[in-house]
Amino acid sequence: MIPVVLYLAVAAIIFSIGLYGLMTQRSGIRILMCVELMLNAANLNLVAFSSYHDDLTGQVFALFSIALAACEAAIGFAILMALYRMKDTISLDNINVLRW
Amino acid sequence: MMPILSMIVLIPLIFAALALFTKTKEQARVIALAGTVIVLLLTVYMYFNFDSTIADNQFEELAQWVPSLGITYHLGVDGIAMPLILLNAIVLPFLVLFTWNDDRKSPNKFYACILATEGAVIGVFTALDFFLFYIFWELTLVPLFFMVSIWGGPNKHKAAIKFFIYTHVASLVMLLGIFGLYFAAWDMTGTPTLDIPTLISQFQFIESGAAKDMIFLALLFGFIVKIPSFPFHSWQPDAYTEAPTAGSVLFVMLKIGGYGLFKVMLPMLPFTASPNLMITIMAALGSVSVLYGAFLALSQKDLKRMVAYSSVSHMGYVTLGAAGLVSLSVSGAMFQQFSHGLIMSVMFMSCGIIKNTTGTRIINDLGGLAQKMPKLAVIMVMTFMASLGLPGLSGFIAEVSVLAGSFGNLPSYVLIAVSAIVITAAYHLWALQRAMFGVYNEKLGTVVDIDTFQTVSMGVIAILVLYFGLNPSPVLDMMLTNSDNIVSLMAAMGV
Amino acid sequence: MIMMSMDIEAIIYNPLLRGILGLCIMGAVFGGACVAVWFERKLSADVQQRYGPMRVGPHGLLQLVADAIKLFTKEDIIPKNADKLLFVSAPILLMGSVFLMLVAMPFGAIIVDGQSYVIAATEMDISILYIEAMSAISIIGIFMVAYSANNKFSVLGAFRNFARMIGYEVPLGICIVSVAIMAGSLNIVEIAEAQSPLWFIIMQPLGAIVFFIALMADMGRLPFDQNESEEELIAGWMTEYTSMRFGYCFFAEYIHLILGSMLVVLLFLGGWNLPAFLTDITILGIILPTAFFLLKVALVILFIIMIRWAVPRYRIDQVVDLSWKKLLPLSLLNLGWVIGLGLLGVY
Amino acid sequence: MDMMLLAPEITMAVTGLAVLLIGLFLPTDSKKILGYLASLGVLVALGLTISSLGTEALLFYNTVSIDALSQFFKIVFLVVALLFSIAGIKYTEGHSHTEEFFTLGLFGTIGMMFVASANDLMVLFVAFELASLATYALAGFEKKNIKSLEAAMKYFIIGSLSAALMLLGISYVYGATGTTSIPEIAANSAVLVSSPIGLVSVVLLLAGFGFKIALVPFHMWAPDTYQGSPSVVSALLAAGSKKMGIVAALKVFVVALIALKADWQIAFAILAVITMTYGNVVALRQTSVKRMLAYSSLAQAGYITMAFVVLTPLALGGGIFYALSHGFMKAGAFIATAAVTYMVLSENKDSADPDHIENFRGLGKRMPITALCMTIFVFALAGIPLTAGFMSKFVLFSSTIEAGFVWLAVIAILNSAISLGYYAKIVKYMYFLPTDGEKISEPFPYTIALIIAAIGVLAIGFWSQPFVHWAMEAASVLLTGGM
Amino acid sequence: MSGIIDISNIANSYIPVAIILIVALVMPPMTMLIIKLLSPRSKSSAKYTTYEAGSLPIGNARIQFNVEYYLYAIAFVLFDIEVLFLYPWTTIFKGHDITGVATVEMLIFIFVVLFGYVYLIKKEALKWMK
Repeated sequence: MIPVVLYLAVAAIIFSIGLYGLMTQRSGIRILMCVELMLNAANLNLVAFSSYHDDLTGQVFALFSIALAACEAAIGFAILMALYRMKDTISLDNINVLRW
Repeated sequence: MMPILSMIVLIPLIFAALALFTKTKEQARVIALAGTVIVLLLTVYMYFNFDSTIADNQFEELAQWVPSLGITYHLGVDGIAMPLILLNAIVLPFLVLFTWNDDRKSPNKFYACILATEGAVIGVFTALDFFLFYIFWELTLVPLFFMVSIWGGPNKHKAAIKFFIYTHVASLVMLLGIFGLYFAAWDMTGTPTLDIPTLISQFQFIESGAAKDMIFLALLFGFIVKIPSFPFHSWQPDAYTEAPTAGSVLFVMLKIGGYGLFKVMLPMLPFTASPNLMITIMAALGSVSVLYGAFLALSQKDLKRMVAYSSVSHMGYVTLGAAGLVSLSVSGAMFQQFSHGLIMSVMFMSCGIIKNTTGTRIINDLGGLAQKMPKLAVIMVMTFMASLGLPGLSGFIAEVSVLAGSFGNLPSYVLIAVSAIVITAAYHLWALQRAMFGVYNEKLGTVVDIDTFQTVSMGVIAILVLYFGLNPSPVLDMMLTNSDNIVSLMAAMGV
Repeated sequence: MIMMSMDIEAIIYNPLLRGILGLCIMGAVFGGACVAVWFERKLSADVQQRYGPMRVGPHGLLQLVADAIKLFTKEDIIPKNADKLLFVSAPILLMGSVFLMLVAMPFGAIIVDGQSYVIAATEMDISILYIEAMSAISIIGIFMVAYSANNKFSVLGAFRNFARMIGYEVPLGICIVSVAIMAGSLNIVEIAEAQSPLWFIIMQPLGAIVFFIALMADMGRLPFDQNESEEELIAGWMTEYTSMRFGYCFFAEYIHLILGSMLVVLLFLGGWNLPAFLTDITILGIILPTAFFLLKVALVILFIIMIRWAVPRYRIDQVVDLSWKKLLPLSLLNLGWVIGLGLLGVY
Repeated sequence: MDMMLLAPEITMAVTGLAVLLIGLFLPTDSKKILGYLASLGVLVALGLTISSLGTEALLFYNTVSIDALSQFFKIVFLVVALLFSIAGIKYTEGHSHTEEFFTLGLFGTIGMMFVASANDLMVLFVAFELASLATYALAGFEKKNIKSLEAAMKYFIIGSLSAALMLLGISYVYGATGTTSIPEIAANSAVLVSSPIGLVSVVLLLAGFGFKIALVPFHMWAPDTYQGSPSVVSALLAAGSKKMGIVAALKVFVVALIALKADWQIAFAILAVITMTYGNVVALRQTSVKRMLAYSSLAQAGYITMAFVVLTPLALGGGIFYALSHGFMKAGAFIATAAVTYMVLSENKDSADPDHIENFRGLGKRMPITALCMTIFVFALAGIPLTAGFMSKFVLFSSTIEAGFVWLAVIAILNSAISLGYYAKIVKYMYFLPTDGEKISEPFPYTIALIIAAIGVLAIGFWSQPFVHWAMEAASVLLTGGM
Repeated sequence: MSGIIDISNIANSYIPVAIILIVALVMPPMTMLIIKLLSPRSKSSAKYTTYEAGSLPIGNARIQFNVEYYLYAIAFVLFDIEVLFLYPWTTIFKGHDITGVATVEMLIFIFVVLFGYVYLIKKEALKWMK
């Protein structure tokens, strides 16, 4: 049996990579990928805990969150496409009509 | 029995809403006059049914509003509130008459503001529930803010904002005090209530002395800014000066600060942890206001601004009298509020007329107006004399009672105030002399005397000044009843 | 008797032995793929009334060996514009995909004393899901091949591959779900064994047809080989590959073909199920189910190869239209049919 | 299991699907009926919710609980959805994607409603995401408007980040306690207290919900999104979506993680103070009304967050009550800007800043009803007496003092004094600055929505007893740890 | 059964998977190494250019393609995920104590998804060339 801590460590690393990417990347597609990475890291956690507790809740939860991640990607991609049609770029640096 | 208090509060508000929907000046002023006259009639009716020999609240109305928070709809008047309601009810019809022929933009909103202020101010005087009290308290802000910022002078925006922020912050601090009182009482009794008499009576049972002082000071701050008293007076000259004449008069009618002092502060005073300190604070603020206001008035070039500072000075007597803690001084202070309201409204009306006819209010640019405007001159001289405290006019009675009454307890502060009398006389007379008498300043062009409406409105109020100067008892009696009540309470506590 | 079954179980449930079994199967599949290549060439030739490979060995049987030697001795070229890391690792991914599919795939069963022992490297409760997932990985491999090569034909082929995949995956999945409902399990072995009286092709013919068509698209067989349609795209996504690198891509396709055919047999054509009187005899029980199973697989492969010469290739938009507008509703219809049968208590 | 208790949600879902389906078969110029259909559906759902008041039940294996809290917030969301759909009738006029607009709005509302009744973190998360996804799409509804798209993109990125953080936090909570049921987490929270995982999950969940509630420093998206989105959508975002974050945080922190109070209480205190101060100060110098409202929305969220610090029944009730009033006020204010935007765009199609405050000049003359309602809303937001805003501030601030957090109350009160500065500015532009614009006829649906909201604001402010009582009941559900 | 690793245990059933995976990962590089030894090598720059039917390659192939089917891609992701929810349900369709509820719920689910399908068709999202 692989100790649950290892799964947690992997998940934490993946999550951190995703977070780092989200902060540093400017391309819309890459940001989408980073978001997926973070969600999947959390899913990994859920499944690992599910097996650790011998309880199915975590797996079901992961199933739902996978579905949600897919929907999220779909919507993100749709917004990105619309942006691309307007501005001919997917770099978020060029999206600055509204001031922070 | 008809809910007369609700009526005198709501009728001006309803008429204000009606006035908003009128299209022309003619309709608006008729509605305004109708509203104020109805209130006057109701108030007079109420006055004659008022028992001035008891200090209790009368004409009480009580209804549950938000029981889970202890909020009620509780109205009632006592001898402190009654004269002030009377003051408002008397002056405002004449104020409407005074503005009868004026031309100004959006008259419908103008008259709506006048009526809304009347309703809100009377609401403060009648509210016996802190929630209601606070609502009306805040409600007075809105029409006055508009009054200044729409129809005001050149610096109207600055003045309006200054007025708004000052008084709003003060009322928020007051709200904190109310909350403190509310929860302290809630903790003790287990039931929430915002009823003013109940909370005041429960104040003494609060255990923590520091909490008591904090609550007291928070409330005091809220009232003192509204009075206004030194050192929180700086909004007042700006607002009074920049406001249109009617606005200034409405500000003068705004006696809610002093009312709070008598109604809420004094009954609570003996139960604070250090009553003597509180008395000292109030006395010091009052007496310094008297002197400081007088000095500043002396140095003013603008007639209206001078009147505004004289108001600071006069309202100092209210604070000082309240701190005097003798029946005479307290009732004198109450009477000072009443008489000051009458006097100042005429003075501001005069300033407004001078500005309108001559185009300036700078005292040095005026001169010899009495030749061209004899009717104005008569009324003005009379009110200026009342203001500086000439015997036989209402100001004298008030100031003398305050000074004489307070002397026993607060001799040093009274001496400060007394020293101001000379200055008061000086600036009043000097201004009168330069503006009204002497050689007519030809640069002013042709001026005409006040018209009938103005004469009637100013004249009636001036006559009232004289009447109450000669026979103050119609209002002073009920004030005395209440101040006796307060003072006996103090005496029982050994203050 | 109990002792004996204990021994058998000890052998069967030893994971290391299973691993070795898996490696054997892997070799067998490789061999099978070689045979399939030869088979296809000969059969295609027959359909077109030619001979096909004849020179090397009898009926060109040794052509395979010759081809293997050729692949091993060709120069390995990596174009200078290529992304080297991806270029090198793409075949690994492709092979990984098919081999991992193969791990959970049963290759028949041995029936002793009425107890059946499945020949498979491993058994999982969700093996059908696992197989589908592993099969989907190959798409990424294909895109890696094309993208790394930096060749326009390749990239175009890979994009077509994606377009096709996103069409057929959904009906394929729904058909598998319908089968799984009927069997009440996601374990492919249990699904195969659930067909012992009636094959699922009889219970849900519509599902079988949809599944078969979608599977053809999955395997990239004609009429669905838009990703490497030789007439327009040279060799499609594999254009820049040479030597054994090409060989791996090529083999992956054929292994996919075999495994796909096995899926058809397992899901719809009854797997290795035989009437009990046949398997009661020990020796027949050991041989017959597996043989029968492999025979069916061979027939399916034959059928798939024959289709190649019967139907012209679809255009890519037609494929997408077919899968979205026909296969998807049909598969849902089939799902409804299965649910209806279930509610009526037919199975 | 009584499915009737889910009747409001079912009604909403059926309406949403019906709108979608009918809209597909209608030509663009007759799609107006969809808005009426959606409003009707919301109204029916609202009626059903009100008629089921007072019932308590657990559905779907204890994952959904119907209680006073959930019904309170469901009504908040339904009211916002009602305003949204009524105003949407005008907004989508002549738009070919009308059916998507209403369907997304209705589905988003269903998500919010399920967050309100979630008794399990799984339901909570899924519903939370349902609402978020619908609102992402709505924020970018104007596909040809770069501002709208930018708003949607920023909202989307930050929203997904918050979802990821939240999910990770939930996974740790699940890992430590072995359950996702909110009451059971509360029962098993001893594990969380004793291990660092508790702190980690609190931080993650705080960040996750903080993004949704738009607490400083998690607020970066809010001003941009509220400004860029169509005003009607901003109304849904500010009034609905934000409340959803609050009710979710209430459930997660106050019920499930109450044992970790020591960890998050002070964090909430700091966030509340920073948020309200930052929101009010920055709002002072905004020239776009929508952006100003967005910052004011930050400030209001800061006030509501005080409930998490104080944690007395009165404070929680105050916070919940504030959420109700804020729903009316903010939705109304944004719909008023929608009406102004409509006015500006009908005069000049290419106007770059239809929400600039200059466009509010003389609104009192040009659109008297809109201006009057807007005045009521901004006065309510500023906390002028006799409005819902005052009443809720009264309850919330007073409870803060009661619990001894006088410093917090003082900061909040000073803040609400500051806020008057910019609210008064709007009123000044509407009534006191001259304009040469013509009086225009006010679009009927906007006016109806505005009047409903204004009546709500005044009714809650004046006749507050039932609402306060009801909010207290909802708060008591929180404090008894759900069911 | 001491000493025997039970393959019915989930973790152990993946041991053969690991073995095969290692082989699959190692095999192609190994063969490529062998080929390096066996195959001829001749350096010529033309050999290493990208093949474009004989002509000189133009530009980079890694450009952004104008993908007509991004809408399909989105729809695919969503429908595929929908199938994901069907899988767990398959095992409880028969003879489980929540079969009835689960079937009703799943039918509602499929019904809602069909709505999405009708929507896609009607919006012409599934049309290759618009």
